Amino acid sequence: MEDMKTIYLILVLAPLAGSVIAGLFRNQIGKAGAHWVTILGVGVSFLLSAYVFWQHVMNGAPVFNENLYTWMVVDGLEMHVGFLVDNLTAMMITVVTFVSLMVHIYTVGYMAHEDGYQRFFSYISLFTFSMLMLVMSNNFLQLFFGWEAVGLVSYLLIGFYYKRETAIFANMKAFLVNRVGDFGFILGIAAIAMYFNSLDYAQVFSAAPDKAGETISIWGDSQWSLMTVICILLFIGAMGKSAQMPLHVWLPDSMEGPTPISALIHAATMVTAGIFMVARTSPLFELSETALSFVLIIGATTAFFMGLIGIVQNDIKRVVAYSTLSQLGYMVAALGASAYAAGLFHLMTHAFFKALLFLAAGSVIIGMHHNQDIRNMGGLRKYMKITWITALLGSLALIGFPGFSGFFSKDAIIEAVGYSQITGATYAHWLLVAGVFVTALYSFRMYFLVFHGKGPRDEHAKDHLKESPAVVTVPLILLAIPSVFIGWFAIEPMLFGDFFKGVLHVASAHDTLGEVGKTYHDQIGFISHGMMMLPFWLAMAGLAVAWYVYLMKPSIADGIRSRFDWLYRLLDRKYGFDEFNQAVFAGGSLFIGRLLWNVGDKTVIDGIAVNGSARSVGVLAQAVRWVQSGYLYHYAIAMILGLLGLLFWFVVR
Amino acid sequence: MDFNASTLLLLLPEIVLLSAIAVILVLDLFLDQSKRVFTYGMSLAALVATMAAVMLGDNTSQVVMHGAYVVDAMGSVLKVALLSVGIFAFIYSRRYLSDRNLFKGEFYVLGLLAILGMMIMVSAGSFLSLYLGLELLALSLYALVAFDGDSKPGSEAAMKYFVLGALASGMLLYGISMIYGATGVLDFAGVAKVIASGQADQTVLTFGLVFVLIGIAFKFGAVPFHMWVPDVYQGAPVVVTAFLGSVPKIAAFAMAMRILAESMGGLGPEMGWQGWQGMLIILAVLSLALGNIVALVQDNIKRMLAYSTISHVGFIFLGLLAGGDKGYSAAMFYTIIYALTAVGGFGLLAILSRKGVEAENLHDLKGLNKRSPWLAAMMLLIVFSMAGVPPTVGFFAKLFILDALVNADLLWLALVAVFFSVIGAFYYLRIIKVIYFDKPESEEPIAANVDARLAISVNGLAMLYYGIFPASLLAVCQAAIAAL
Amino acid sequence: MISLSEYLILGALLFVISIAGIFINRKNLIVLLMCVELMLLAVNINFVAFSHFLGDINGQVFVFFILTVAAAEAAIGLAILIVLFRNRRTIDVDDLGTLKG
Amino acid sequence: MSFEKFLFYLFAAILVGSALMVITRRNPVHSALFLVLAFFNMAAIWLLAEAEFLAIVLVLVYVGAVMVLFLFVIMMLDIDLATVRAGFIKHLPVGIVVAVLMLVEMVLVLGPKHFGLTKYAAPEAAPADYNNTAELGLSLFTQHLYALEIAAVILLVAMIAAISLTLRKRPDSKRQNVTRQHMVKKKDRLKIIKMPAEEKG
Amino acid sequence: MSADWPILSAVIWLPVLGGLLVAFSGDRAPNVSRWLALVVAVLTFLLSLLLYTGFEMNTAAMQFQENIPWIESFQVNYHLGVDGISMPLIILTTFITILVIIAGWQVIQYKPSQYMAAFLIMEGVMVGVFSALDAMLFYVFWEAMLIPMFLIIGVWGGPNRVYATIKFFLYTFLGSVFMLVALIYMYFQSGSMSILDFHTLKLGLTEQILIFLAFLAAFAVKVPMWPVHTWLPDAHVEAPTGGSVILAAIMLKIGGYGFLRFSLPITPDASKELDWLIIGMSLIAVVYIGFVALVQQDMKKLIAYSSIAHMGFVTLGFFIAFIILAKPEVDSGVILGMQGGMVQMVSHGFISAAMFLCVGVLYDRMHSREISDYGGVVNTMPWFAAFMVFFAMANAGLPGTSGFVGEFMVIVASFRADFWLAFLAATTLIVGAAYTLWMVKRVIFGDIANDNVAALQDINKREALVLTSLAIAVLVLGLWPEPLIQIMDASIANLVNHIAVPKL
Repeated sequence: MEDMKTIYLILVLAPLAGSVIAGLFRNQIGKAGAHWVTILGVGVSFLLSAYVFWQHVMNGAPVFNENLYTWMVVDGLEMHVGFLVDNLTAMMITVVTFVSLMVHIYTVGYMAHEDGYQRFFSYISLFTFSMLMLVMSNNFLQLFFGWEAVGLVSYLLIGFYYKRETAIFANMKAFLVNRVGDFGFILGIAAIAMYFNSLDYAQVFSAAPDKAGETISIWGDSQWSLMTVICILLFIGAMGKSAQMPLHVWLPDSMEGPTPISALIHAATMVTAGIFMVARTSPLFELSETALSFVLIIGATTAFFMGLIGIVQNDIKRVVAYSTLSQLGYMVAALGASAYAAGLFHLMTHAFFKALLFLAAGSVIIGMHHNQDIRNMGGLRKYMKITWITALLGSLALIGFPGFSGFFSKDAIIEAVGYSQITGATYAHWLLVAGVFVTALYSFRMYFLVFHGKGPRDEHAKDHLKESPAVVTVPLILLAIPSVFIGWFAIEPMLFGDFFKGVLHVASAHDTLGEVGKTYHDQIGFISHGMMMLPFWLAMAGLAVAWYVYLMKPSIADGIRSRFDWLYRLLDRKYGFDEFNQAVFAGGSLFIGRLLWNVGDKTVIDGIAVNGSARSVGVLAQAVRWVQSGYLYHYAIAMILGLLGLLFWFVVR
Repeated sequence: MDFNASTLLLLLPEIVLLSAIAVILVLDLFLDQSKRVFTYGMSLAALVATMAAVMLGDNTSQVVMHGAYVVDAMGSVLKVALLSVGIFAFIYSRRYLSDRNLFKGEFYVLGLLAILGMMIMVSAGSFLSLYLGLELLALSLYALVAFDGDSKPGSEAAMKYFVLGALASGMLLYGISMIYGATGVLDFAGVAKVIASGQADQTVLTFGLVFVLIGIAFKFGAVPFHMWVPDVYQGAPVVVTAFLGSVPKIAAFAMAMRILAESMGGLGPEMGWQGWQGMLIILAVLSLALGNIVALVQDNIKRMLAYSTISHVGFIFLGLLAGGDKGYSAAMFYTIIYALTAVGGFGLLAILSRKGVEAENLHDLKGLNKRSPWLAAMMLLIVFSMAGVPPTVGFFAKLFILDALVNADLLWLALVAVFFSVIGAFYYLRIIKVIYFDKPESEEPIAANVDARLAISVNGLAMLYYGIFPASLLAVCQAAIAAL
Repeated sequence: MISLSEYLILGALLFVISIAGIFINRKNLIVLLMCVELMLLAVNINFVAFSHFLGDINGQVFVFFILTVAAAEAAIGLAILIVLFRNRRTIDVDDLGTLKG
Repeated sequence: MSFEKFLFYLFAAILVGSALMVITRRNPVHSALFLVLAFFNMAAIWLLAEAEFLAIVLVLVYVGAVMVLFLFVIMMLDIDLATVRAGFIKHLPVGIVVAVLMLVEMVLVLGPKHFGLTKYAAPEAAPADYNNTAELGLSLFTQHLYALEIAAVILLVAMIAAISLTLRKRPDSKRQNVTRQHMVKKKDRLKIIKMPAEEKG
Repeated sequence: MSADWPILSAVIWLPVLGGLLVAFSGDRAPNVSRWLALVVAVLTFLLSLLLYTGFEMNTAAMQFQENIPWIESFQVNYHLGVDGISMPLIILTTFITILVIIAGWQVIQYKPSQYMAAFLIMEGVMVGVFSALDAMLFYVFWEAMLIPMFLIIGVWGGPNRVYATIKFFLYTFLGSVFMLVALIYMYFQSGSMSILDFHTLKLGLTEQILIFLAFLAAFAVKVPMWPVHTWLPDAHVEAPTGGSVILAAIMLKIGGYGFLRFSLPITPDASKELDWLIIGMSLIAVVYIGFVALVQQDMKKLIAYSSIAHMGFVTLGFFIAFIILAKPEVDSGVILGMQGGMVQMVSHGFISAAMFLCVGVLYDRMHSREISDYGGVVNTMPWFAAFMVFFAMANAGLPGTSGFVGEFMVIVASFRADFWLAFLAATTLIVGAAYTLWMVKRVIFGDIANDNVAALQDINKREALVLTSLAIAVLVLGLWPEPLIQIMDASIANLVNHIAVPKL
């Protein structure tokens, strides 16, 4: 096991080393040095991940669970830093390092002419390190560390263009909204620490069944199920990181960051940390149906309603961003339905195709010279062949075209939710099904507007349009491969096999995937089964509608828009979440802050209590001073009155 | 008759001092103005010689001269204290006086006579000798306050001081007469004996006590018998203020101890509100309050320090009224330390005053740190000592008082005292503020003589020394009180 | 026979008169000094009376010294008065108001 | 009422009356004279209390010296009498109230309850050979020797103080220096200057 | 363990005497003073490290004790000693002092020798506070701190320094005199001035409550707790950078230390009785002050308010103990909370010091602390911006930095006391991040706001050295707090056992 430990350490630390070198010695090593050192670091990580994956998945290596060092031991609560490597981890690290590597390579081309080149590489390597820490953790504390660290890097990267006011607003917003999630998360951890007196996954999970019946009183005498409280608190964390309504607001804004970041962090990896976390803690979630319902409803709601917004977006990256939100909703819904494997499966497929789509979008943006408005694009397939093809593949995967990776994962989720019996399952099921149509509609709306039609509306751009360089296109191709095929290969072991055996716990009452599995025979069977179901036809309908409305008869789109103006405006304003938050939370906080400062600190404490008492002493002093009039007879009378007083008090009385 | 030559030996300090005064008085007549410094030197020598006589003398408790003169440890300690503080006051005065054509032998003679009066008070064994010592002191001080004949504030202050002082000594005498009437004796031990026997009329005693107490309170400057303090401190030449604001406090303490503790001890703390404890409580609280509050709004440092004195008197009273060995020794410690502190504070003002310019307003101290960091540091120590901030000795002085109060179950008074100390800290901080924070109005370096510089250094560092090693002085005070 | 009380009340009367004198005489410092003399007189009568009734000579001795001191005091008081007058050309108590506050 | 008592009340009444005059007279000279009267009456009362020496001293020292000093000063300081009484009436009520209160408090203590004849019996008249002066002298020079010495110093202080306060060398006053006048030599006064004879032009 | 030679005394008096020497060296050759001060500070730091190397972790007893009579008639002794609670704070003090001296190297041109001297004396006195085992000695050091601090703010401070210094002084003075009376009272109850004797002193509940309140007056002002906190923003704003650093990094800790050394062990029952008060004040500090920090326009004020909020965690951590102890079903968490408070103190020592140094770096260049005068500093000062963002993140409690550790421990512990306590405490995650990052956004990020910003020079080597050493400290403590925990473990456990037993 020692050698494995070394491997894991190297795996984690290589990107960190790359990051530190690129960051601290940026002037010494120059641009090339920066990307080489970081690519080397991440490359090493990827290779080792692949090795680990091979060891665990193919060779069935035993689960590795060991502590590296003791973070602290206090009051009987032991907190360590350590690794838990099982199939779930192996899958996650492979996905993370692969996408990360792709993004590193892609960035060489994408960022070639940007300032802060080294800084960028330093950040994304640091991100890789943080993400690895997160997924390899064997305890909640380290999970939280990675959780926050990826948040930090996300913050740094969203604000990468620090001169841009929108960027630095977006990164603060992202961090703060995430903090709202973390607020719940840390309370969840605190609850775990209290009731399990441990933060170690293994210990907590093994003790969890005994605690299933415990209750906790939060408000007055009302008793809450402990597990429900813990799980909901943890899930609030996941809502922040995985951008579930209503904590989703940061993700679209995070598109202010450079496109590779959108691909890596805000699509493929970081945002899925919530999914990962819930799956990881499935032994807890399984003990609380209430929590699962909560998860399911939030996920389905996000999946549908965020997808709707995607339809009206015109910024190429924002369309993809809302798509990401919607897809994350699918994953969360899967978790809610106890179909953790399906959620993780979708996580993986989504990581590839969404990274692909983002990078493709980035490629388009390069081609369009950083013009991101899809209304200005069109007909790009003529100029950017590779981008076009890969984007098409990605889109097909996204809408769940049969055979593509997305098809397997999404269908499995929808079916699993359909089987779910918990509260809200029906609602969730219908939203998810409807969401398929929406997905297809916005995906292909974007696809058609960008790649088809009569060439760029921006004549100036036309002259410069050309395919992006190889460092950009190679990652696209490399990502397109798994986007297309990974579903085919992975569905059987991941969903119905024992890939996640011992990692994910599903109570028999919630075993929705088991239900799905009863009808599963092989991939072909799954496809043919899927093609007979409603979602497939909805996807096709969405595609067709997109083709008809946006490519053939754009006037229809305008007609619909004017007919359903209220709806359009509602969607265009993203249901008003931003305005609401800005007014109520940001504005409210500032208002409270000013109120407390002006009234509380300045007026009451300083004004009345502190300076007021000083002033009144001063007034008193002036008054007493007035008695000291300078006149001898006043002085004498003071003495005589003193004498009178003393005589009266002590003698006469 | 218990008179023999050895009795005179016990009186040696007073005899030495008086002889010196006589010699100086006569010699001074024959000195040119240019040689006046000789008088100054002789005066210092006289003080040192007297101090030596005190220190070398026998201080086992005994009463001689038919009860008029008491020898005891407390007397010796207080005499040493007032002589040393007197030396400081004399040293600070030299350049100031010569800058103003006031460098005359009379100043030192009057000063020495005042000290003689105080020594008489310190070792007074009866009301008579106490009264005479008091008058000797008071008459010298009246003259000193008016010493600068051309100073309008000086003469005004002297007049006020004189009238109020006469009024107060009238009241004191009235009280003494009542006590005499009630007990039939005039010496302290005799009065104590009569009171202890219970033969004296309680009401008459208390009646007399009120008047006597007013005399004491006046000497200290306790509210409401304080009215002279600010005006006199401000009006008198600063070197006189330095003298009058420091040394007499020690004598007043002795007076209070002799009257209240030694002779009227029977009406002391065990009588609670019926005896002088109650009266002192009223005076102390009033003094603490008024002194600290009114000082806040003063711009004239002499006046500010005058009000500060009043508040310190409140503290001394707190120690006295707490009673017992603890209370008395704490008050004694406080008094000595306060005298030392006050003489330093006023002495610094004297050093800062230049020809034709009095350093008496707060802004005259502006930027002292820039002009002379060392003097600024000394003033810092002195002021913080007044404010009672550790590690200066002022803190321990206050601490011992508080300790005595708590010991006497007067916790509430301790709280009142600390509360007003905090208010009082404000004006001390104002002094520090102008010294350290403000820009000087002139960059002119400070011309101070070597002797004054040395004295102020010793004076300032004493604040620190006794702050770090308060035990030595405290032990002396405790031993002195224990021997009473 | 004259009781001690009568002497003492006479003294008290003088004492009170002198106090009243100090208070109501705002224009003339000399009268103030005289009031002080009156007060000492009040004290002296107390001492003499006590001495008489107690049959103790010490009270009279005290008075003797009080007289001595009072004389000295008067001398100094008047000297100060003269200094004051030289400086300010007035002995009006109301004008003694530059030191205040 | 015995004769002694009558005398006491007579003198007391004059004493109080003249004391009141002292504090209420507009002219300080009148005040001083009433004070003299008060001293005389006090001396008389002291005689009643068998303090003969003090009674004489009071007259001699006070009337003879101190009051003369007062008068001297009053004469020396040229005081504007017109303004002296202003405000007198205004402050009188307060003064009376304070004085009455004070008196009431004092009389409550000094009244017969504490000092009546029952408490303090009137002393026997002194024997004929009793010499108040001798007794006093004896006491002064034995028992109160220390005090006497101090008193001497006090008088010294008064002297020094009074002189140092009032004696001023005015820079503008011209004074003779007798010693220097004596020491003067011819050559200091007379200077012979040799001049060449004038030439006739 | 008792050392062969008085290490503690050396750590106290070396800087004090060194400071006097520096003051005497005058300003004729300022560099001599500076180097002298630095040498003294470094020597003191090295000496203080001996405390760590010679420290025995597994005992709660006082170590390195020195005990000689001082004022015998009052049973006042010069009694020094450290345990796991005070030792880390002493090392923090000596460490920060070095940084302060380096930070003031060039910036202070007016009377540099006095400046350096003030800090050295301050250092010695603060170490004295932490190591005094005699109540009177403690009090003397406690008050003596005021003098150098008063001068530091007043002499080298900003335009409104007079108001700030006097407010600072009077606030703290008022608070501490009541403590003095309480100490005297206990002296009469126990006949000793030893703090350790006070710990075992039996006191009635009313007595305890009064004593507790007296202590509270002193410590709450120092910490500072709401509502006696308003001196702190003013003092910070006016103080020179070094003054702010010492104030935030160490002086505030003395209040927290006081709770551990005095309030809790001496008056456990009163602490229990009044725990709601302290907890309430702490939570108000966390939430209320957080919101107030949000709207500050002045960087230093903002950080000052943030300090208050962070110190709220310290007191919260200390006093939730009693709620947990009162819950029979919860068997742990008391130590966690107290340790958390301690860790928070140490960590805040580093972070607040760093934050104030960062502001100082900017102030030295632009002579403004107004947030609105800045913007886009990162463009001209990239390295500085990196530090600033790092420390801001630490301030916001990012895991991996020391700022997280204490907050985490306290939140976890307070959850055991009550869900809503943890809930309110955890709001700092949001509010704390909000005010810190908003400031960073306005100051550091964005386009170059004005010509002044455009002219900024990045940090020099000296500044980098200071910030780097703090950054390392913050990181090390964040990534591996165990050594610190171990130092304190025995002492805290002992304290918890002590307070768990009623004195009544």
